[in-house]
Amino acid sequence: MITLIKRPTPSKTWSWATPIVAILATMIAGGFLFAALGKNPVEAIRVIFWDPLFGPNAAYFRGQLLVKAAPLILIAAGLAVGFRAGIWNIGAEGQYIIGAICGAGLALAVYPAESVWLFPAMVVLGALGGLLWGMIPALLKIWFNTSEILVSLMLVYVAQNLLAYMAFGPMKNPQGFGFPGSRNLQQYASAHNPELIAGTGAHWGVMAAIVAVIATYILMHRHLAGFRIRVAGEAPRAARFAGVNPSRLVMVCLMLSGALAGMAGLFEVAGPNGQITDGFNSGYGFTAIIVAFLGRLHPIGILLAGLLMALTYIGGDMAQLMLQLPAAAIQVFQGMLLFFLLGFDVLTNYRIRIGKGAKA
Amino acid sequence: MTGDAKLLRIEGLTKAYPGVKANDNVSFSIAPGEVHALLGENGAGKSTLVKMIYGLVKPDAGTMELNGAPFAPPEPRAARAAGVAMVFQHFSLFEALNVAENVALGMENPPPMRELSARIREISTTYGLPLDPARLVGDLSAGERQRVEIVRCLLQDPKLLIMDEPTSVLTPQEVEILFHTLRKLSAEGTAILYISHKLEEIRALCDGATILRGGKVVDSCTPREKTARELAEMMVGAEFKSADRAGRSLGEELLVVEGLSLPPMSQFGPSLKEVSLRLRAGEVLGIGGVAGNGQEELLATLSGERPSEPGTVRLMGEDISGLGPDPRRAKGVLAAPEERLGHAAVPAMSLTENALLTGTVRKSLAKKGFIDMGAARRFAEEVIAAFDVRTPGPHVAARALSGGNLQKYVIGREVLQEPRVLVVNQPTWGVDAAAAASIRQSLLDLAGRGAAVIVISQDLDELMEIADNFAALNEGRLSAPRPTEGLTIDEVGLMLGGAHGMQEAAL
Amino acid sequence: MTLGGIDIIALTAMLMTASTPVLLAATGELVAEKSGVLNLGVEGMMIMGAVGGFAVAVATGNPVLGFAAGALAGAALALLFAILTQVFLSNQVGTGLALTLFGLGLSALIGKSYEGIRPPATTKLDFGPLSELPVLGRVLFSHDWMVYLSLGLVAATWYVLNKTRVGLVLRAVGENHDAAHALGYRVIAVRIAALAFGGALAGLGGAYLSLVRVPQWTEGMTAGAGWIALAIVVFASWRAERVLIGAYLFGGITALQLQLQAAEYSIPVHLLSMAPYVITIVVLVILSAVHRHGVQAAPAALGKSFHASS
Amino acid sequence: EEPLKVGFIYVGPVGDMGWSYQHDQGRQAIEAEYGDKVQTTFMESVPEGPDAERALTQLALEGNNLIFATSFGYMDAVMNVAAKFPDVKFEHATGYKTADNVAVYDAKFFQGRAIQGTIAGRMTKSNKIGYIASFPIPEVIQGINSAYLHAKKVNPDVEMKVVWAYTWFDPAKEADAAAALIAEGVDVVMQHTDSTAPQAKAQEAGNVITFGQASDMGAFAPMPRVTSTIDNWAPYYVQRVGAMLDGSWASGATWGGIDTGMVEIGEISDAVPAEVKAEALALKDAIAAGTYHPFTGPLNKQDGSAWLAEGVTAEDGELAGMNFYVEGITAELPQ
Ligand SMILES: Nc1ncnc2c1ncn2[C@@H]1O[C@H](COP(=O)(O)OP(=O)(O)OP(=O)(O)O)[C@@H](O)[C@H]1O
Ligand SMILES: Nc1ncnc2c1ncn2[C@@H]1O[C@H](COP(=O)(O)OP(=O)(O)OP(=O)(O)O)[C@@H](O)[C@H]1O
Ligand SMILES: [Mg+2]
Ligand SMILES: [Mg+2]
Repeated sequence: MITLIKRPTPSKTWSWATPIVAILATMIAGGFLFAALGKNPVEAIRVIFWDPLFGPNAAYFRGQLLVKAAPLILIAAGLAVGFRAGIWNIGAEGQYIIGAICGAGLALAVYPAESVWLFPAMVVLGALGGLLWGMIPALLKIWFNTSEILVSLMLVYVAQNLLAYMAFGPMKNPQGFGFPGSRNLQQYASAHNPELIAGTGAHWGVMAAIVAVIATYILMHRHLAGFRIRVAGEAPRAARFAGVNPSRLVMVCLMLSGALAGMAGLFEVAGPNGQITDGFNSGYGFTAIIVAFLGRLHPIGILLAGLLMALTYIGGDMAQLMLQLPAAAIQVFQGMLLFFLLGFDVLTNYRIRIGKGAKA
Repeated sequence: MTGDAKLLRIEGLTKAYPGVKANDNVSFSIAPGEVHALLGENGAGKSTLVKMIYGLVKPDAGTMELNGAPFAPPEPRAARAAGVAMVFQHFSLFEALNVAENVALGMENPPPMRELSARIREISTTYGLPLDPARLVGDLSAGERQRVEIVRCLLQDPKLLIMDEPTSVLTPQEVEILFHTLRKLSAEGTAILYISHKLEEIRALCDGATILRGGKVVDSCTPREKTARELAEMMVGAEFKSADRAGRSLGEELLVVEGLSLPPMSQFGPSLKEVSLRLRAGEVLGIGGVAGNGQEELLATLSGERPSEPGTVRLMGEDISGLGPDPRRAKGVLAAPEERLGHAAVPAMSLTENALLTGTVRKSLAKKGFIDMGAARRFAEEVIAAFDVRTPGPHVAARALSGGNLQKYVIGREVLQEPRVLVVNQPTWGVDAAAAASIRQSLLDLAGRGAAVIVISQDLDELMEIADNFAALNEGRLSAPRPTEGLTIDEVGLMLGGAHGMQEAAL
Repeated sequence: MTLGGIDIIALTAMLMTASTPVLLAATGELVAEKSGVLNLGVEGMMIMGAVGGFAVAVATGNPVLGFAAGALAGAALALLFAILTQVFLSNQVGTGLALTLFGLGLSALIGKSYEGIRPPATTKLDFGPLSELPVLGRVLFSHDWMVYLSLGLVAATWYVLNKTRVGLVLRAVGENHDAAHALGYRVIAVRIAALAFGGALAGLGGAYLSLVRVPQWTEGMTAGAGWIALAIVVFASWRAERVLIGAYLFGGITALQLQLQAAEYSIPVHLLSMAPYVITIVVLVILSAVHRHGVQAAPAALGKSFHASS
Repeated sequence: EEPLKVGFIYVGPVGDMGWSYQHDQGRQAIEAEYGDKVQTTFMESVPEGPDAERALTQLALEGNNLIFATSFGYMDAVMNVAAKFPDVKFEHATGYKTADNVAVYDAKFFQGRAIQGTIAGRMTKSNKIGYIASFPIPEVIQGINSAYLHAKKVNPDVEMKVVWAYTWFDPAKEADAAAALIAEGVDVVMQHTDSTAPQAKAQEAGNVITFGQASDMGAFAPMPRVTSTIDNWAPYYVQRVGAMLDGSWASGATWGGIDTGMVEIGEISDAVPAEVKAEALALKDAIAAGTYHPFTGPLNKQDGSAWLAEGVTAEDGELAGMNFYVEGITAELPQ
């Protein structure tokens, strides 16, 4: 018989140890999965976790790790602030799309004019686009008490259709022989979000992600505003008592997460992706929700979780290539990682008693 | 106490929680028809004991006998089947369900809804506790809610009825009606196990009492033969002093509320209607009334959680109606809400963090918005020391404190900020006598230092003890304040708006 | 019967088939949420039902067994969620998202060998002359038995939730788990059962997708239907009868969107594709505005973990 | 001797039974043809964009000498990676950008549509033909125009209804689109999407015919699938790998049709009347022999303006950017 006994205060030790235990457990369970698929489990784990970091072509993959993790971290950092306050923005994917459309829209409108101000203006516009898209569920929640979870989610589908419309219509590359997709911003110097140091993968989005982690850390753990956001999530009435205006909180959280998601979209469209296409969004907005939870809604945790998640993507691709492990197996593996992380989290808040006398 | 006539006999019940023996070798017995009190400080183990009788908690050691047969209910279902019914300290009701559904949930084999509704009507009128089976519980007043709990028990013809702090939410008239019902039941042979911190009530109602301290039985007595003070001293095991009101003089007018109206805050909440009051420096204004008549709403508008129409709230002539909580704190208007966990304090956060909740404006716990954790911890330690909050330290989460200790912390946090006006709601709700006395004294001392204090409470004895003036809040309306001196409990009862539709005929 | 070039009867008959998977999943999720658990993994449970149902139907040649297997597969995944959230008290939002990811991956793995195969046909009920009736014949008497079963399940869910003791206990647990626990109800057990039921219905919905609606197995074939099911539960303000309306309305708008195209209305396709989502938002706003001071719709304990402290 | 390493990236899962499946068939044909001399690997479900760029880089870093990128959306990623790995040869399907080490290839699917259109025009009783289109891109528009022109040629009363699904592969959506078309009274459903969902819907409806797309979809023969246009990449892949092996690989643009085997016409089923079948086969032979071009003037654009004069055939370059309907189609082309 297993009994859980609530700890009066969460255990600091376990909050650091659980992720490690969970990752080890995932490796073991994943090993069984890979073995069942007829692959050498040790080799598979090595290819996923070791090779991208220290394998033969690690220099390239370490850079790619940043490229892949940056949007996840940037979006998750914003989402976590809202989640801490109990405001569930599930629609970062939509805000990401709108940010990209707005920012890229500016570049495409002024093409081929070159100016050092273009890229900064695109960043601002991208953030603004995401912010406004995030404001829709906020306003509806404030005015009509509509669930922000659903409105933000529905707006993802709306944004996706808008994206398709743009890719096939107004933003279609006029020199693209009728094929969908905008001009490639990688070939437009003023609008391009380039690799800042060749070979590192670090572009402006990576910088922004690091800044976002530091800024949200200061906000949430050093500043009164963040403290109040946390209070709002833990005990909404106490937050009101402390002077938090719930409507403003909803606005701020959704606008912040929207703006960061929008920026992530812009950095992506101007950098690694290059163009507005109907398949431009590749689920970063949804994966970021998982990253936020993996990181326990803590900025540093999110930084690590984003890198871990990116590692499983890149390592997963490598495993697919080297071992012909099916893409779906990697997805299962990621799912298991999440389960273990979320499940073992119980150790932080509860003591486990096993055996006789445990049933009280 | 011997003989075969005993209904329930308890021998050596023991229950340990990590770090504390909630019950330590507890033995006592109840005869049929007896009204028996369980007395003790907060955390003495009363609730734990009755939860074991009701099958919610399993004892580590000890035995129970019901009607001479061994009794060890594995779950509440079994206890109910054996004829044990319980009204909980914290209501076990479902707001979104109607009365009949709530009753059905507390029964083993409820009849079909239509029949059940008829029986609820019937039984509730017989006992003078009228109820409409179709109403949502969320729409009911606290007194009515308790009727639901009681009717739920009565429908099962219990042999033993357990009531854990049932009167804290009732008007004096409602208490009278409840006692009338209980006496009737006891006359019919039902034994009643009664827990309350209100010692006068115990004296009026109970035939016997068992006193717990630190989980052990320390004494037993016949309450009628003791004074309330003697009972309190038996519980605490020490001498007891009552509040000292000396050394206060009323000064200038600090707070004026005029024509304050507010729509309901929640789906089931009441509205405030044309509330007016005047408060002078050094004054303690007691506001009585049954919970759910606008107390929370009044506190919320005074604290700034719910700003009101311009001109309705003025502090020393300045209109503060539109200000939020922090600007009001800056001007010296502080508050301590009733609900400790989740309103006055954040359960999962440490006491240090909870100090930040209200202390940043007057105690400079933050600089330019950046938190000074050291200052916050020092403030928390100051509160802990000054108010004798029993806790390992300021790093402990609020939820890990007992109710009484958290209440002392919450009141202390506001009092130590030296407010000009302090509004408190239910400052001693469910708090044991010793802790309650020290909280009351701290409020009086604050007024003695020239602050104005509004105490909203359902405990009329408490208000009579510390308030200079008394006003009653009933269905969102505030009566004109009257000096407490010379005010009788009957008059107060009438100010509170009677018994809320209970049938006087049943008395 | 046509209206503005749209065949209303055909549209209605079509939307009933098209809506069935979402209707089933939403009904299951309704029950889970009524017990106070928010399971965002509907998509994962649906797709597991789709692959499980398909595999068994193909292996046995019997679609009925396929549907049973789909329900089992969905319930199995729901139990995984139940163990994590109810026993190990993990965060429900995070676990639900993980469940979706896991279900999508696992189904794709299992389904590898079922790609490109045709499942055995699910029979249409033969109502004889009834199906020849004008209008009603097409709309009411032209479907396979699962459509009727799904309607029956909605009715049964409504009945059980509102008229029986089981339903009462379930609602009580979802309203106030501490009170339910104090009265001696097994909160965790009730929730696990509700989750399993929800998973079974989601699995059934998935199986309908792979066995009737499409019918074939392909990776990721649920294509967001699980999310729509979640939206419909809120849309329906947690009432079984409104789930039916919501699911049919959503299915109807989706079907109409394609019919308008076929009827050569020159409305931009993307606007039409957005329509179901925009309309869902609009209806949500209207409902929320109407209910602003009315009965609170969501179960009060929704999404909160329960841990018996005594 | 080191084997030649050949890598593939697919946009969908290999089990989609359509586009990616057919490319994987081509990969398997390489292995069958060259055995130990080649070693192939693939990555499936690679999203377009940076993930594709990484996957291509990964393949190049792993030492693949020839890499097939099998989706239009990989175009810029291919160009970027090709620039970084000048020694690696790239083959990009359906794109238009080439480099010294990047070749492009595509198939003239509209040739198959001409045959489908002929059969459709002959067999429709309601004179309404439905077309489930994926995305408004030249390849798809060529198909719609070709199918319409040839149906119209044999049946002047024919009407064409187009539903844009905006997906290459979404069985549920395709099923809905087919159902919507059938509700509009069509008895022929053509599709430029890859799942068999429309086939299943047509089967349910009873008297509706369909055509296999990308793969043969033979499971639905003889009815509703009466024939199919199969993407057969195997001949091209085998030939290009052969060129690598003998050192003759060179960049270029290949647009193969029925003649090269890249477009294959599936078995015409017995549901098609013998004389229609004969007509269709004759058309196929004429196209294969190069004596007939599906876009031969006189042809007007939808707005009535002249496009091709009498006897003039469309240039490949012009077709590659086709963004208009031909005269007679009443629907509006999404822009
Ligand atoms: N679930 C629990 N886990 C751990 N300790 C507990 C638990 N419940 C009670 N206790 C301990 O048992 C002691 C007795 O608690 P109990 O609730 O029975 O007190 P009480 O006499 O009812 O107090 P009050 O007058 O405040 O209601 C408490 O002081 C507490 O330390
Ligand atoms: N679930 C629990 N786990 C650990 N300790 C608990 C738990 N519940 C209660 N306690 C302990 O019990 C003590 C008293 O708790 P309890 O809730 O009984 O307080 P109380 O004095 O009875 O207050 P109240 O009158 O408000 O009920 C606290 O010190 C707390 O540490
Ligand atoms: Mg207690
Ligand atoms: Mg108690």
